[in-house]
Amino acid sequence: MNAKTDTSLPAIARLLGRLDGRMLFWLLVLAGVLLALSDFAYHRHEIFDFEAVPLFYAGFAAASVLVLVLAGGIFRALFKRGENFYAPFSTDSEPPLKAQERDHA
Amino acid sequence: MLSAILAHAPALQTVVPLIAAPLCVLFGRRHLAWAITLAASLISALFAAYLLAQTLDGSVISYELGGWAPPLGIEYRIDAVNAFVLFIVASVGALVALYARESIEQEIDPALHVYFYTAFLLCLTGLLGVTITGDAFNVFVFLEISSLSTYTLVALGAGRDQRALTAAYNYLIMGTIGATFFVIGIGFLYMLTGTLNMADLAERIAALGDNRTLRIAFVFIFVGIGLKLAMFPLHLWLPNAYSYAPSVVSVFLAATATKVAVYVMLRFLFTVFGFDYGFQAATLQTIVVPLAVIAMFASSIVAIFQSDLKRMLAYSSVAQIGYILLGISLLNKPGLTAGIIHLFNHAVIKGALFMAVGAFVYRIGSSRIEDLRGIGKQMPWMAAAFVAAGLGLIGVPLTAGFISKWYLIQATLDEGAWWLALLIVGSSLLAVIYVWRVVEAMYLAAPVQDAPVKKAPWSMIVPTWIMVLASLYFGINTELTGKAASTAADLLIQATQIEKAPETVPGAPAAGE
Amino acid sequence: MHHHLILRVVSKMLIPPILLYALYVQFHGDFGPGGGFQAGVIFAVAFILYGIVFSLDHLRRAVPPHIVRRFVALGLLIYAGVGVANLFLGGNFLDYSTLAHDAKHGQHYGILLVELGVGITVAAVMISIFFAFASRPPTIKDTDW
Amino acid sequence: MPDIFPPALIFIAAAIVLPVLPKGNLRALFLLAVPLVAAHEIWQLSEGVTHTYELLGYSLTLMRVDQLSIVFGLIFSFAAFLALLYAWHVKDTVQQVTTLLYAGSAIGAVFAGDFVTLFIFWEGTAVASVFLIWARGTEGAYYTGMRYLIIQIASGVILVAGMALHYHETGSLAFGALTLGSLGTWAILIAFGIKAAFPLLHTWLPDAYPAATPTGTVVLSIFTTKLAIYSLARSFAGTEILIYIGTVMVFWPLIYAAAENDLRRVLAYALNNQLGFMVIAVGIGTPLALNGVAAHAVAHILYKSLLFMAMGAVLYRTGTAKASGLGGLYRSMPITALLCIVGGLAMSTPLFAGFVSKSLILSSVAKAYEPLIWAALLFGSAGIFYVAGVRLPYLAFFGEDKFAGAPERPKEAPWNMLLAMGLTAASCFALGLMPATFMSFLPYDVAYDAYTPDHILTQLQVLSFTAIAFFALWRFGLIKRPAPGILVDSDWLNRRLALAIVKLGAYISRNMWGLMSRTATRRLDAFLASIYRAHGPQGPLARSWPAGSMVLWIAVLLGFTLILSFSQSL
Repeated sequence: MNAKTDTSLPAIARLLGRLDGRMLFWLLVLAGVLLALSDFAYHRHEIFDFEAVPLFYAGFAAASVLVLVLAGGIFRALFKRGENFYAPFSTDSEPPLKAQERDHA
Repeated sequence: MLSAILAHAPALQTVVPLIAAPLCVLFGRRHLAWAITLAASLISALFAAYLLAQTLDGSVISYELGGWAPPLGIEYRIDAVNAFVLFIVASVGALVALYARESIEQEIDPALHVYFYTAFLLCLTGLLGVTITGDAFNVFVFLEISSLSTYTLVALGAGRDQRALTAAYNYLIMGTIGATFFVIGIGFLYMLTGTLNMADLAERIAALGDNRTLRIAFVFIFVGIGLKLAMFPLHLWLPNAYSYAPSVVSVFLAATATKVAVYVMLRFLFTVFGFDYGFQAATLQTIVVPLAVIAMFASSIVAIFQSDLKRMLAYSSVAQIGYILLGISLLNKPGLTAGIIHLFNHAVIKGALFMAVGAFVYRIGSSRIEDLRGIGKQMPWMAAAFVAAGLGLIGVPLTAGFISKWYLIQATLDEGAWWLALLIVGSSLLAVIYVWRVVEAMYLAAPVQDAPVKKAPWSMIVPTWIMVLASLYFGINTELTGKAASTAADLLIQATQIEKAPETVPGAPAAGE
Repeated sequence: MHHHLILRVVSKMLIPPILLYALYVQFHGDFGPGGGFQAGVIFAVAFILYGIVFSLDHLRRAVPPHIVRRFVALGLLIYAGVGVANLFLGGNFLDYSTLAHDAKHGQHYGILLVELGVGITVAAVMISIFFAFASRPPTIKDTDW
Repeated sequence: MPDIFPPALIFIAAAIVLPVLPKGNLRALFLLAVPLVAAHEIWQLSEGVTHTYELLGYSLTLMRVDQLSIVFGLIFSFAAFLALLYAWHVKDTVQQVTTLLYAGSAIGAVFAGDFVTLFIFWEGTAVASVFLIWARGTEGAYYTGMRYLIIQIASGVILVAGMALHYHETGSLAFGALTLGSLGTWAILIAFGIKAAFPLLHTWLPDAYPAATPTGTVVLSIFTTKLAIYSLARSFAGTEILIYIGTVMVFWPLIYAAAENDLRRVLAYALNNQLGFMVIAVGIGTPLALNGVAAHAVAHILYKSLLFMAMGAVLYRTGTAKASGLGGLYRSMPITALLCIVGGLAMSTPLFAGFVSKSLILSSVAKAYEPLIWAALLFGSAGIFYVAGVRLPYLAFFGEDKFAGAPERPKEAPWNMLLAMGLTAASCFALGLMPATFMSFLPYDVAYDAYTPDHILTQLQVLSFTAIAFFALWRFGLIKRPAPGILVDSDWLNRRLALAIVKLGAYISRNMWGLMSRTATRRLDAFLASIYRAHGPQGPLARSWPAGSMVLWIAVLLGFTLILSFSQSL
């Protein structure tokens, strides 16, 4: 069922449902493009030389995410173990907390 | 009126419990006897506090009994050293009196309660008297008063365990031997000098010079008191006496009796004999230091293997006395200070521990460690008290026990005896083991019985926690203990001519220098 | 010892003089040898003799144990009470000089009172000890010796 | 001034009183009042040194008040208030008492004027906080708590050793600026570094925080690490090595945060990364940088609590905080979702506190002309926004609805949690809106304006392109919802490798030197047995019945002492 139109959900949920679609992405892209264009309209006071490169911040951020995702993927491939790896000495392998336990905790 | 009473505080210190004791018997009602005991012990604790406040600055109070001037008459002579010990004994006495009412309900036949209170008051009188008096023979008299009443008190444990009778009998034999040795020593001194007043003895001994009679007197007094203070290997009476006595008696004895004996040892070593001739120093350093170290280890290891909590604590006491003796035998000011502070701290800590054990005995009728499994959940206050005091016994920072060990280690380092410092730390680790055994049983093991155990009565919880909080308080605020002990150490050192008494007060430099 | 007639008669004759002698030792103590300790023991001997010869029950009737125990306390109380009385009269503890108009008489009264206290306690303690030992049921019967 | 009651003691006194109060609203109100009273006290403090006391002959300072300690004291009190509001529904006395003690110890440490006082409170935070982990009540939580406690206590022990060495060397116990060089100062740095989760010393943090109770983790996230940052700022400002340590801290945890499945562990790693920002700024050590440290600590406490609160609410309602078991939650917990997004934005978006503080740190690094470090920080800002501001809310609240077929949908978080999160978000917002007021609290008087067009534009670019990159990569399937499983960190070294080495060693000794080890074991056994024979219950040293042996000992001792005494020359 589509959360945007499900009237059994609260209003905020429906609003968030809209974000969960493509609209948010394209809104973001629009904002990004506008912000990137501002680089050409507005002259920044840079401290480092490389800051002056147009689209430096935008590119750096996107590259950072890419690097991070790749690094994360490599780490996951290398270091991922089952949840029972340290059992019984850690909480990772334990079943979800039951309702009354959560209330006590 | 008040000042008139306070003028006689030294006499009243011992007279109040002395009069209260026969009153208990005369009235013959146990609840009334308890009220009398509590009142008398509280009053004498107040007197002790007053005397301590008077002497903390290093001044000396002299009181002539019967108006006969010393050296002929008996003199009560109070300085910072014995005022401090008086304070320990009297304040522990007051707490024990409060604690006793419920505790003995379970352990002593109600018909004997009156006699318990009487014996307790007499024991208190004796211990206070030993401490306060300035007359060597008077020391012996009071020592006997306290010892005889102690034998009675230990024997009262027969209601719980018949072996208390044998323990009391053995203690009687050994205690009497000790007292006899002591009085033989006093006899030699009297033969030599013709006086019994301690201050006078000191002067005459100094004037007389070294001789063999003096040495024999010293040896007899040393061994006699060594037995009374449970110096290893003369401690054999202690474990049985402590473990078979009624719990409240264990509390009282552990916190006071050996401490008073240590005081007597200090008094004779420093004030009466002085260190002019070297033979005492040699005795201390060649005999007491090794014995103290052996006590620290052997008794701690024995404690680890004990299955009965009271017995374990008793052996731990022997080890702790080792620390005190070690501090004294170092013959420097930090060492003496450490010994005297540990006198106090150990009284508080061991008192608290035995009180907690007494509560366990009260509720579950046993002090065996395996019967205490799971008690941490059932008697949370007392179990927590035991743990808190146990930390003090180990010497964890912020407890009183740490302060003692800190001074003691300082003292050994001042002597350059770093190996002693290592041994002290090492034996503290043994304390970790035996305290942990109990903690493990109390908190981590499954409860041994299903029947719910009730919380201890408040009249036991309150004094126990006063002791525990005191042990924590004196671990943080060392003003009272530190000052009293260092004044006492100063006085003792002044009384002799130890050349090497160094001016290094541990930790004197302030932060931010 | 019912059948020991001689013993019974002799004891009956001896007991009063023993008591009298005890009192003599007690009160003559400040002039000659004697005093509370000795007098107390002698005093107690009279009772103990009575107990041995005429049976414990007779003795119990004559001096009930609970009374004896109170006397133990009483003697001590007299001793300490004299000392405290001195305090109230303005002297030090046990300063007998304050007990009378002059020091000499004061010392005299004081020592008499204190010795009396000692005497009472010692006598009572001795009788108590006798009770304690004699009341104990023998672990081995007389006939089995 | 001396009539001001030390704020730490307010907490401790309240912790003692608390168990006496009946459980219920009265107690909860009392709990809330405590940090407010303390904050009020701290607000009124004026700079100076008060409450000196004596311990073991050292003169110590309980209250050393200056602007740095006031900032930390205030934020600790306020965050404690928020956390306690968040935990309003918790009826567990142990957690309530330990939260108060923990907050009290942290605040006490902040105002400590010397290392002894610092040490006391330092250990206080360690001991009090472990109960928040144990309160979860499972076996795993018990072991995790034990590991946590051991490491925290070790930090205290190292601190005390360093303190002793330092005192031995300089004769000073003052908790002030130190210069690295001697063994003592290094030990102190390592002690601080353990709590500040320096690389390789950090494993306790991602290990312990996900194991605590939903409310407990919020409390844990506030104090320990920020106390360490405060201590570093106090003692090691301008120490160059910290810059490099901090840089590693920015990178290393971020990668784990980007790959982790347990979202509370993601936050723990993200927290570690933010600590790196602060450590770098401490290393820079200029007044501007130190202002940045204080400001970032404040902002970071707020937004990281908000995020931990949101994840706590999720855990509370669904029983799990693992991304693999979550998704589409916005349908059930829309307000929580919204507040979580606000928390993500609060990290660095203009109008929020995090923007101001991060700009301060970035500017201070730029002014110190450290291009590489600066680039690392920029990477860190983008990365942290990706990890905690976009990925985390998305995985928890959006995407496939994992609860669609469940018999009962999770409910919205309880009112107190929502109120606490709302208040936290509002305070992030308030601080971001009033940068001048925020700045006026900071320790140094340095003019700084975060809201320049440059900062706003560049920051918005970073944020928007981070988000765009995330969504784009998600579409291409490069970022996926993680599968169940854990990532091993360097704690593998001590938890597995060390164990394996021991086992290997045992294996080798069993086989190759079997004979030797058997002999050694036999010797050891024999030694232990002899100790037992001597000291055990039946041993001669434990025998106490025969009076005769005692008399023998007396005779021996008497004889020996007499001989000794006579052998001395007259």
